[in-house]
Amino acid sequence: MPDSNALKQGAGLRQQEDLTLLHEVSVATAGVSRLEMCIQCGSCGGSCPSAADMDHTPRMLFAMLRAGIRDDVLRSNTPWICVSCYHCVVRCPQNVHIADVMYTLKGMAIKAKQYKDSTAPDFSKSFVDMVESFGRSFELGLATRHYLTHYPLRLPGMAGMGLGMLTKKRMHLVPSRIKDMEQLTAILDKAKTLELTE
Amino acid sequence: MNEYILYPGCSMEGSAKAYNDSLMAIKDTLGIGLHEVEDWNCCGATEYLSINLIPAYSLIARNLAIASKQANSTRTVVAPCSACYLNLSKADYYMDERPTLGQKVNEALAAGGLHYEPGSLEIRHLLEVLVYDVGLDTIKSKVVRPLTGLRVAPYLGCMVPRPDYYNRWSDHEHPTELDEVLKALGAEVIDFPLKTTCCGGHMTQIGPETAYELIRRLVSSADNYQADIMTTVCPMCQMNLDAYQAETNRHFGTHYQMPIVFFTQLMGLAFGMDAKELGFGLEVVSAKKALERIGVELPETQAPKKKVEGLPMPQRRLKKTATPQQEVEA
Amino acid sequence: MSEKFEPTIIGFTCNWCSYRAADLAGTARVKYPPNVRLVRLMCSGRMDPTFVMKALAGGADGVMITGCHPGECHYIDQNYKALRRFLLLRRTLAGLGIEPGRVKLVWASAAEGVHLAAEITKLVEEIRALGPLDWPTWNGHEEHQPEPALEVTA
Amino acid sequence: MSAEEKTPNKKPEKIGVYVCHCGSNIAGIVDVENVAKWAGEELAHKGVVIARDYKFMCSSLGQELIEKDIKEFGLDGVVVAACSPHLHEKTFRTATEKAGLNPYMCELVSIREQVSWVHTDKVAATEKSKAILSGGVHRVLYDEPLQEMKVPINPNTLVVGGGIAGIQAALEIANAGFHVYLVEREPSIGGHMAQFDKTFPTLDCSACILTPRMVEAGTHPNITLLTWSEVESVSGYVGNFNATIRKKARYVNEDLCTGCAVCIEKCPKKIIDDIYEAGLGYRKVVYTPFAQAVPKYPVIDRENCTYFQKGTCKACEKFCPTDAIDFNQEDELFNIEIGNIILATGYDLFDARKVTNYGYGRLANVFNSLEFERLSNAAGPTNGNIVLRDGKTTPKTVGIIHCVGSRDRNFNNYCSTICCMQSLKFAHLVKERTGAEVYEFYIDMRTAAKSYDEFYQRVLEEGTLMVRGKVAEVTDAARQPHEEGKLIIQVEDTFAGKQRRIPVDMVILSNGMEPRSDAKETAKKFGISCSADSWFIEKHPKLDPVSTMTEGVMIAGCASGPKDIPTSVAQGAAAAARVLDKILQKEVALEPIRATVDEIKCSGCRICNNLCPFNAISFIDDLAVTRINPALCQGCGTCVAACPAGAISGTGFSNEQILAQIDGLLMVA
Repeated sequence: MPDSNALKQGAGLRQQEDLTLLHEVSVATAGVSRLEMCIQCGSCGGSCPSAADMDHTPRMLFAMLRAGIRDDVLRSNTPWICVSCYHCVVRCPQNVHIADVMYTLKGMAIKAKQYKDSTAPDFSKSFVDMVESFGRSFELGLATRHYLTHYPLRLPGMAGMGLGMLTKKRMHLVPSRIKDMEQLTAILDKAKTLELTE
Repeated sequence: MNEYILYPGCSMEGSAKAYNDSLMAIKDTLGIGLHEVEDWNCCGATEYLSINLIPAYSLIARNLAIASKQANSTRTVVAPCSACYLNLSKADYYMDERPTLGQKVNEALAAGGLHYEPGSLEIRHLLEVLVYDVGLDTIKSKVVRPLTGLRVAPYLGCMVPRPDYYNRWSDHEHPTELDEVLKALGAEVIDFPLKTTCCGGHMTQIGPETAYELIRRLVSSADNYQADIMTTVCPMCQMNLDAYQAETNRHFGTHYQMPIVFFTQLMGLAFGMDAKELGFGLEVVSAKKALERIGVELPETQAPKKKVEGLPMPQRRLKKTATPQQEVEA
Repeated sequence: MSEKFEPTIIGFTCNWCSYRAADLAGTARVKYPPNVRLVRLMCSGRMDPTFVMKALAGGADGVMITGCHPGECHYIDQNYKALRRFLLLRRTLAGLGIEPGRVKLVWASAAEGVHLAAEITKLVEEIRALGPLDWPTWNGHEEHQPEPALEVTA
Repeated sequence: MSAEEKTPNKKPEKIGVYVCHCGSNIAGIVDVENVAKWAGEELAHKGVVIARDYKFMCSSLGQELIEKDIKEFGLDGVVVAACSPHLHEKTFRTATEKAGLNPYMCELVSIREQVSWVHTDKVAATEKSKAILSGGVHRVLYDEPLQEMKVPINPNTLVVGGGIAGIQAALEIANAGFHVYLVEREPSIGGHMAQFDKTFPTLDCSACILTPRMVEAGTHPNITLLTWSEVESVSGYVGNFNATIRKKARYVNEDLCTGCAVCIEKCPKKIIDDIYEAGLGYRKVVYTPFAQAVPKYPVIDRENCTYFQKGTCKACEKFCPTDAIDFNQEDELFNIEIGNIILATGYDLFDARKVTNYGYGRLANVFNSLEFERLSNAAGPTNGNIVLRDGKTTPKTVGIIHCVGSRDRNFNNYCSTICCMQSLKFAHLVKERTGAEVYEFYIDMRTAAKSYDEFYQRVLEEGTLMVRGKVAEVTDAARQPHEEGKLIIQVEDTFAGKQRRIPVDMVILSNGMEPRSDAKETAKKFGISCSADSWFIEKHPKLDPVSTMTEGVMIAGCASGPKDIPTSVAQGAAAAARVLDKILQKEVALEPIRATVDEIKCSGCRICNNLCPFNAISFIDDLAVTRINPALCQGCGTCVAACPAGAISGTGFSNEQILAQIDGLLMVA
C-alpha cells in the first residue's frame, strides 16, 4: 500500500476533502453562524478594507470550508488580517456571521499550530496572558513585549511615541489589577474545560 | 437625572484618558449619573475571542453578571469604548441566540458564584445614550461657546454602528448621530464619506503596513475635505489615528497633521469648560492649531525630550515641512 | 433503565398551511416521532380552547396548535385570534395547576414540512420531560355527549 | 323554529371502514390487515359493520368496492384510511355520492403522509393508524349530509389596475362580450410599462406595443374606463359583489374636453414629476402624465395648483376653448355591481436609498432603474440622451449593479426576476447610445426564459464587461489619483478572487420590485391574503396562480410577485379566462363549509361580530341576534370557537365532530 503522505505531496494529488469541516467551524462559532447559507456573492471580499493583504478573500475561504480543504484554510492569513470592522457582516445578504467565523478560524489555526506567521497569534496570546494575570489589559507591557518579539527594528522608531504616551500619562508603567482575581481565574479555568459542541 | 451603569474599559484608564476626563467633566452638565461596574475586568478586546471561545465569552459575561447584580434603578450599561460596547452586546446577544453558548458560559460563571441571564441588561454606547436619552435639544441648550467655524470630520469607526444587534443606530454605514451632536455644538460638520470605515484596529500591532494604509485613507480623506480636526467615539480609533499618524506619514512620505479628539472633549469645550480639564493636550497630534481657529487657547503639548532612552533612529528623516514636526520624531 | 415514557399528543392543524406542511413532511419522507395525532380544522381560528381541555382530559399529555405564520392567514388574520386564545389558555392551564408547556403554538406554512417535523420532535421531547399528565378522570365523561337541546317555550 | 327541528340528524348506524395499502407505501410500515381487523372488532360498537383492506383504494376497483358496500349493506357512513384528504377526498366523496349516499358522509383520514411516510417503527405506526382511523369513525357519527350552495353570477367584472396585466384582462373579457369596469388611480392607464423605453429581449419600443392596447381599452364599447379613480370599499361575495368607486375630481369636464392640451401649455407652474418621470423630469400642474395618455383628459393637481393654493391664476380656464375646466368639481362616489374582480395592482420600485452603501440620493450620478428608463426614453426628459445628473456630460464608463434590494435578507429576500434582463438591456442601450465602457456587476445571471439567454450572449458580444460579485459599495472617496472625481465601485471579482475598485462616471442600480406600499390595505379591502412580504397569495402557486382564497377575486401581474411583461400579460389573460368560465356557468357552487347561528341560543352578546374578516356576520337589532350570510362565510370557524353560548355551529367542522374525533384519537393509548 502506498504511503498516504507521499501520495498527498509527491503524486500531486489533492488534499483529502474533509466534508465535516464546514460543520465543525459552524458549531465552534458563537451565535448561529449561518455559514451554510453563503451564496458566494463576494460582498464580504468586496467590503473588506484589508482584502488586498489577504491570501484569500473571505468568500473564497468559505468556499474552501465547503470543499473541506482544511490545511489551506487553517494556513490562510485571511482571518489574521481581518480587522473586525463588520462591514461584511452588515452587508452580507445572507446574514452570515462572518467576523465571528474569522475568530473561530483563528482559534482553530492556533490549536492546530497551522498559522504561517506567528505575529498575530502571539499578540493575541500575549494579550490573553496579560488579562489572565491582571484582569485588565496593560498597553505598555503588551506593546513592548510584542514589538520586542516581532518588530525589534521598529521599536526604536516607536519609542518616541511610547514615551509620548507615557509622559502624557496615556500609558502606565505598571499594570492595574482587578480585586477579585481569584474569582476571574476560577471562571476562566472552568471555561477552559468547556467547548461548543453542538 | 438618568442613571446608568458605566463599563469604562481598560483604555479609559490609559490611552483614552482624555475620553475619561472629558466624560467625567460633562456628565453632570448633561444630567447623567454613572455608576461603575464593580471590579470590572477587561472585555478581551478583539484578541481573546480568537484564542478560546468559551473563556472569551465568560470573561465578558463576568462583567455582565456583576452589572446585573448592581442594576437597581437602571438596567442600562453604558460603554464609551466601541470594542467594549460590541463585546458586551455580542455576549448578551449570542448567549441568547445560541442557548448552548449561554449555558456553557453560565456554567463557567458559576465557578465564580455568578450568573447572567441574557437580555436582562440593555447595553448601549455612550453616544447613543447622549443622543437619544439626553437629547440634542438638551445638548444644544448647554452650549455656551459654540464651535462656530471649526470644520470637524465626524468619525465613528466600525464597532459602534456595526453589527448593531439591536438596531439602535440610524444606519450601519452613514449614521447621523455624531453629526447631529456636532451640529448642536455649532461646529461645521463635513459629510465625511469614511466615517465608519476601519482605523486598522489591532493591525497596528500585528500587521502595521495594513494598518498604515487604512490610517492613510482616513487622514487623507479628512484632509481633502479640509477638516480642521477629526473627532471620534472610540479609544482604538483615536489611538491609531493619533499615535500612529507619524508612522503612517513616514511610511508613505506624507505630511498629514490631522488632530483627532474625542467627541466628549468637543462637547465640554462647547459647554465652556476648561480645555485642560477636558484632556486636551494629551493628543499626540496637537489640536492646538485647530482650536485656535475658534479662539480656544490650549496648553502647549509637552514635546518629548530630545534625550530618548533606546536606540538611535535608523530611519530616514522627514523632509522639512511647514507644519511643526511631530513629537514622535524626537 | 425503565421503559421510555411515550406521550400522546393531539395536534390541531390548519387546513391551508400546517396540515399541508404535514403532508409535505410525508411526501419528503421527513421522519418524526409517532406521538402526535392530528386533527384538521379549517383555520387555527377555529381552535376552541374546549378542544384542548377535551384532549388533555381525554388522555393526551400535550397539545400542539398550529397555524399559518402571522400575516399569512388564509382567512386574513384569524391566526392572531388563535394566538390570543392560546395565550389565555396557557394562563388558564397554569391556574389549573397544569404546566403551560404542555400546550404549544407553532406557525408552519405549507412549505415548512421540515420545520413542522422538527417542532413535533422537539415538543415530544419537552412533553416527555414533563412526564405523563394525570388528569383526574370523572366517570361518565368517556364520550362526548351532544349538548341537550334547549327547551324553549314560546 | 321549534327545538324539535333542531335535533341533530340521525347518527349513522352502519359504517364501512376501508384501509388502503397504497401498494407498499402504507402496507410497508403499517400492518393494514391488522388495522382493518381491529376496526371491525373494536369499533363495532360505534357502528362499523364492515372493515376491509385493499391494495389501492383510489383505483376504480377500490371505489367500486365502496359503492357496492354502500348499496349492499346500506352503509350510511364511510371512513377511508389512506392518503391525505387533499389528494383523494374528492375521489372518495364522488364514489360515495355515486352510490346514493351524501358525499359529506365520507371521511378520509391520512395514514400515509402522517404515518407510513414519516415513521419507521412498525408497531407504533400501526397503533397510530388505528388511533387516526378511530378518530375518523368517531367523527363520521356526527357528520351531516350537506348540500352545495348555488348562487347566480353577475356578468360584469371589475378590473383594478390599468397596467399591462389589467388592460389585457379587461380586453379579453370585453372581447368575449361582457362588461368590464377598469379602475386606475393615476390619470392614465398604462402603468409602469408606459415609462419604459425598450422591452427585453426583443428591444421593441414599449410605447409602440402598449399604446394600441391602451387605445383599444379606452374605446372599447364593453369597457367603462375609470381613471383617476379608486375602489373605496367592496362588499358581497362571488357572483354578487358591490363596489363603491371614488372618482376623484379632475377639475376637467370630460364631456367638454377635447384633449387639445392648451391648458397644459398655458399653465405657468412646473413641478417635479416623481411618478411618471421617476423624479427626473417635470410636469405642469394641469397635466396628462404623457402624450399618449388614455384617456386624453388632463387632471389638475389640486395640491400644487396656484388657484387652489392662492385663489388666483385660472390660466387654464381662461385659455380652454371649450370651457371644460371646472374648479367646482368634487369627488364622485358611486356603486357598481359585479360578479367577479381582478386585481392587477402592480408593484412599487424598491427605494434604493435604503442601501446606503450604494450612495443613491447622496451621490449625484447614481441612478435607479426607472430613472434610467426615463433617461434613455426618446420621450423622456433628455430626449433619450444618456447623460450625467448635470444634464449634459455623456458618461465614458458606466457600472450597472444587479440585485439592489433583492436577494438580500437586509432588504427583500426574494429575487425580483426581471433585474438581470433589465440590466442587460441597460448595458445594450448605454453601449448603443454612448459607446461607453459598461460593467455589469451580478451575483448570478438569471436569463431563464425564451430568447433571454440569447440576449445575454448578444450583450456579451457587444463587449460589456461582466464582473461576478455583489457590489460592496459605491463611493466618491478616492484612494488613488485616477479615482479622483469618479464614482468608485468596490467589489470582489469572485472569479478573479480579488477585490477590485472600478472608477466609473455613472452607476445604474437595478432596483428590485416591492409590493405596493398599500398592498395590505388593498388585500384587506378585497378580502384576500398577503404574504409576510405583502405580495398577494395565490390559491395555489402552481396550479391556480391567478385565483385567491376568496372566490370571485382573481389576481394578475406583479401584485402577487415580481414578473416580466410576458408573464403579466399571460396572467391577465388567465385571470380573464377564470372570470369568463364563472360568467358562462351562470351560477357557482359554494363549498358547504359554513357557520350558522342558532338564533334561539344566541344571546346577542355580539362577541362574534367583529371577528369575521369577510363581513359575513351582521347583527339584527330588532331581534337582538346575530346572523351569518352563508354566501359570504368562508368557513374558517373563528366565530364558532368564539361563541360563548355555543350558538354558532360550523358545518363540516362542528364542535360535535371535532370533540368526537378527539375521543376517537385518544381511544388507542
